[in-house]
Amino acid sequence: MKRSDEAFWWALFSAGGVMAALFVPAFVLVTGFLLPAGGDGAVAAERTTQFAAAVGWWPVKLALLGVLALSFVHCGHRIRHTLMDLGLRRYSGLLKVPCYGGALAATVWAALLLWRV
Amino acid sequence: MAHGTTHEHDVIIIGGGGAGLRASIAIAEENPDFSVACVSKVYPMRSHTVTAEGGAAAKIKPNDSLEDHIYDTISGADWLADQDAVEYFVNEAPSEMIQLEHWGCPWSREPDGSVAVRPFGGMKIERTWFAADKTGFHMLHSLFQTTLKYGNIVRYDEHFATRLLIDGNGRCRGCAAIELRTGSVRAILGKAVIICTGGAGRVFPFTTNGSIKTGDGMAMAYRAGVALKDMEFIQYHPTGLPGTGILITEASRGEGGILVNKDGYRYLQDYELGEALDVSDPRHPQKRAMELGPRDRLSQCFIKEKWAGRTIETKDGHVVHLDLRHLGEAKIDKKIPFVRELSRNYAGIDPVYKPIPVRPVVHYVMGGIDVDSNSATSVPGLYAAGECACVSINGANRLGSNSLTELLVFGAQAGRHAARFAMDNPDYDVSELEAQAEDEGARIRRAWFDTSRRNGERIVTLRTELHDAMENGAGIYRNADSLQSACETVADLRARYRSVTLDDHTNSFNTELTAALELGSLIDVAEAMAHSAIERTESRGSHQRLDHTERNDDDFLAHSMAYHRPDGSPPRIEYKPVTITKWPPGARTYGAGSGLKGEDR
Amino acid sequence: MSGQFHRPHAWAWFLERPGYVRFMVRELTSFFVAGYLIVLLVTLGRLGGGEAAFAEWLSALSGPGWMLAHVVALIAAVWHSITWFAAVPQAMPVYLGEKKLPAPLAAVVMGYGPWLTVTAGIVWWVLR
Amino acid sequence: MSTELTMTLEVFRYHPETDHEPRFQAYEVPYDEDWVVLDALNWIKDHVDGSLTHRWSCRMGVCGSCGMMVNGDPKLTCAVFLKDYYPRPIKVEPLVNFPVERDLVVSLDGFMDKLEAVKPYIIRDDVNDTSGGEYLQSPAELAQYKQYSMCINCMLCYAACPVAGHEDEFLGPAALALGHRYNKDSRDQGQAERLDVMLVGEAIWGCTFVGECTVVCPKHVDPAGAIQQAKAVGAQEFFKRFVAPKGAGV
Repeated sequence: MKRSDEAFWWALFSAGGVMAALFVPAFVLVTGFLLPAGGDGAVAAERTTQFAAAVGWWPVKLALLGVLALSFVHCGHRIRHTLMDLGLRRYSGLLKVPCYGGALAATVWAALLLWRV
Repeated sequence: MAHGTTHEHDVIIIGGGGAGLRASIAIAEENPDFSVACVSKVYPMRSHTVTAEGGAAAKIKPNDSLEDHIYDTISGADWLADQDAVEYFVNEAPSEMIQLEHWGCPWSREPDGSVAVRPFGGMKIERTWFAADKTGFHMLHSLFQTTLKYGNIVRYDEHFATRLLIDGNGRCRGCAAIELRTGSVRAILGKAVIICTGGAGRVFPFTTNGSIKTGDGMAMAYRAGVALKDMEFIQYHPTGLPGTGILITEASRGEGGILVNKDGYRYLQDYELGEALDVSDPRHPQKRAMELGPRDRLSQCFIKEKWAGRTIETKDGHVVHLDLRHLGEAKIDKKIPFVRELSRNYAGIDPVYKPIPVRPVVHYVMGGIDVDSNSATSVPGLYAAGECACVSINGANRLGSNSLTELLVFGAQAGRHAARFAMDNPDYDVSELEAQAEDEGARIRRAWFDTSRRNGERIVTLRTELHDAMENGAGIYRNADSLQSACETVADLRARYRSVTLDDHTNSFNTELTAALELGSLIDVAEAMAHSAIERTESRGSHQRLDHTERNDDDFLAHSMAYHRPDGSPPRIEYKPVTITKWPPGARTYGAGSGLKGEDR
Repeated sequence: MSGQFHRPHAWAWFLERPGYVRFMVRELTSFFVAGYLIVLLVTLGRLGGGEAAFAEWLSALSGPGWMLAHVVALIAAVWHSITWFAAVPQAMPVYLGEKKLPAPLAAVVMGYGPWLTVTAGIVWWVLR
Repeated sequence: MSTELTMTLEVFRYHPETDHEPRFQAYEVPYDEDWVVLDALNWIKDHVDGSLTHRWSCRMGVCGSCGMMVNGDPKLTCAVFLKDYYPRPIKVEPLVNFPVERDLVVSLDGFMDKLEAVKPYIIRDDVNDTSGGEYLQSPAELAQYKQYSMCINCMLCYAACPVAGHEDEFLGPAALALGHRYNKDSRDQGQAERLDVMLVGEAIWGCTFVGECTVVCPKHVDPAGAIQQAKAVGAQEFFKRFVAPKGAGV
């Protein structure tokens, strides 16, 4: 019997798990709290500028794209397995399409967005 | 019992413990065309080899010698061992142990990557290989997992063998076995048979032995006319947990643990076992001395301390203390972690901080199915190896860590000889053997499934009486009276056995039926033990007679041979001379300087 | 003879043991993390749309609904981090000779340490 | 003496010859604080109901025979004490996720096949010869796999694993941990053969790291950890194929 391609997805899932664990809480802090509730006008403007400058720098763009891509696969993989555990085990192959396809689509979208920043 | 199907192989092995698995592999490797059946009443990895803790002896280090291992074994046996068998055993031991290493056994190691060895009781030098303190467990699983490599080993798991099938020419050609799942009796046929069913510690109430160790193979061979040899020699291990009888390995003393009485005194020094070196002395633990004396002596010392009123009374009987505290937590966790786990779980004692209460506990049957130096019994085609067999290398007292090696050396040997017999004697009559198996099924049904018989005695009633009779009559110290009463009780139980009734008359997984059959085995084995013991009017090794306290080489440098009488009358006891080659009987001394070359010769 | 008995499986098996519930909660973090990441993409999109668009978006995000959503996302993300770091010593044991690096220490070295560094670094960059 | 105290055991009963559905039978047993649950079962079988069927042998937690569900948890019944539950009743059932043969006895057929499938033995290219002495293995190399060699095949991990219950292809915690044990053994060269079995279908990938196998393991084997490590090896091998030319056994 042939070895499963699951090794590939599991590797990306694991790498994405690390990325998500290391970065996502900080991202939520920044984009969910620090930027929207950034105090008075001058400080807020300053922070927004800092943020824009950072994201506009191409090494950060590339890194961010990497983190996002892996995190998307991570989520897609976990969602797929959770759905299998919840009773959709027999559709494990079919579930790959929305889960990994969605992660790929989100990654392409992220690349386009980052390109424009 | 439903009549089951017939299955044919080349060699049938009854018992899937260390010896049975080693024999299976020996045959499977050397005769790839042979089909080997391994018939066991449990799954192989449940076999009692799994509980052995301390280690397995074999010369591996350059500072050791084969000669010393031979001498330690023979003197430890109180000169009742056959010296040709001991020589074969010791010579084969290293390669068998290396073989098991090659099969993946996770031996503990020295920093240079070679296998580590530890000191053990009665051994002049450290030569005991170990896998922490789960040596038997690792050996059994390594062997079992290795058997999975061979397509020609066919397992009959949870098949309870009840009878040897002997053809018209008097050759053993298989067994009848109950398939537990369905209750049908199968004829499992082959050209030769090896019994590897282990010991019979369950004859006694307080034992390290698991519930499965009921001497079924011994009893089967006994009923087939093979002598049970040296059955009076029963080993008490000096350090069992009170209440449960769970073994605290001798390795705990090999690593430096000490035994103290209620006054905190190392009482062994009072019994000619050497001087009590301080635990901080670099020479401690001293080989062949004090806590590293042989098991028979140490268990006897306990009884003498008890008689002197210097043991500790608990609700589970008298105990002494095994003190490991000076070893420290790190060493205990590295070398004997299972001791700590067992003491905590079953005695509520953490040996890092408190001494462990211990008392002697029935551990091993030195005697067994009489086999010659080729592991062959007196029935052509029938072989035996492991604790169920008596070849004999253990004589009147087995040294700790020889038995695990024994099951490798003689398991392999029995496998090779049985395979040769199978090749030389290929032809047998299937239908005659099938008829025997069918007859066995009918016999079991008649004996146990007769629903018209009600209100007989329960299995537990007889088993408890047997336990009491053997503990009181054939314990560490015996005399004519105590043994006479044990013989009488066993005879009474044999008569009452026929009236035992079962609650369960169904086929599938009838473990009450197997318990009844096991009780039958226990009674047979107990009978051989008690009658062999009463006839041996001397004291030697583990057989200590209060009415005959000296060793008597003139009359008893001989193996007792108990022969079953089918009419139910007491067994016939005969004697067979011990094979002495180079080591004439000498004084058996332990303590300072003991066991040095030439000392006892 | 009816043979072996096979016990039926409950659909809601994940409620049968506390460990299963914890497992399911861990797995469900991925739904929230994924949701947050989509919102992050929108944020990046607005950033690319110019200062005004971005400011408008940030102002929307400061509303109570979005705040609550981000609180939930933060909890899920942190829980993912904690459970992930707990698994790291099991999945990637580090041996120092015979000894395995103790799990709590391994979690700190391979998980919590880098995590706090990264988080502090990013927050510092924005706040400085 | 505490001989007058008793407690109740509610025991799962099923007989394949007469029953279509299992039932529970309550037994009153003497309470002894030194007794483990297995002692109570043995007492019932000896004194009350000889038809009660269960497996046991060593009574010291190493033969692996007596695993059962005790109040819903997979346990070695020789290692859990009545006093841990007294005075509440104890419910004893056969291990879940296995077919029940009778009463507390489950079928191990599936497990034995899975164990055999992972080739749990040393595989080497050279000829087996003991004359050269033992293979050297440093304590550090031993430590790499020792923990995973402690499995007693008691099956508690399968009873704790939801995937083992739902996915037949999944080899399960014990078998995978033992496969990994040999892969990590410095004396072994059979990793590629074993991975050919472990990396197929859901054999290993069915595991979603619930981790309860490790929680219930009485011998601290950590099968969950072993499985994740084996997956990582599988992933490495997957990517190596693109780096190394075909057939290069790197």
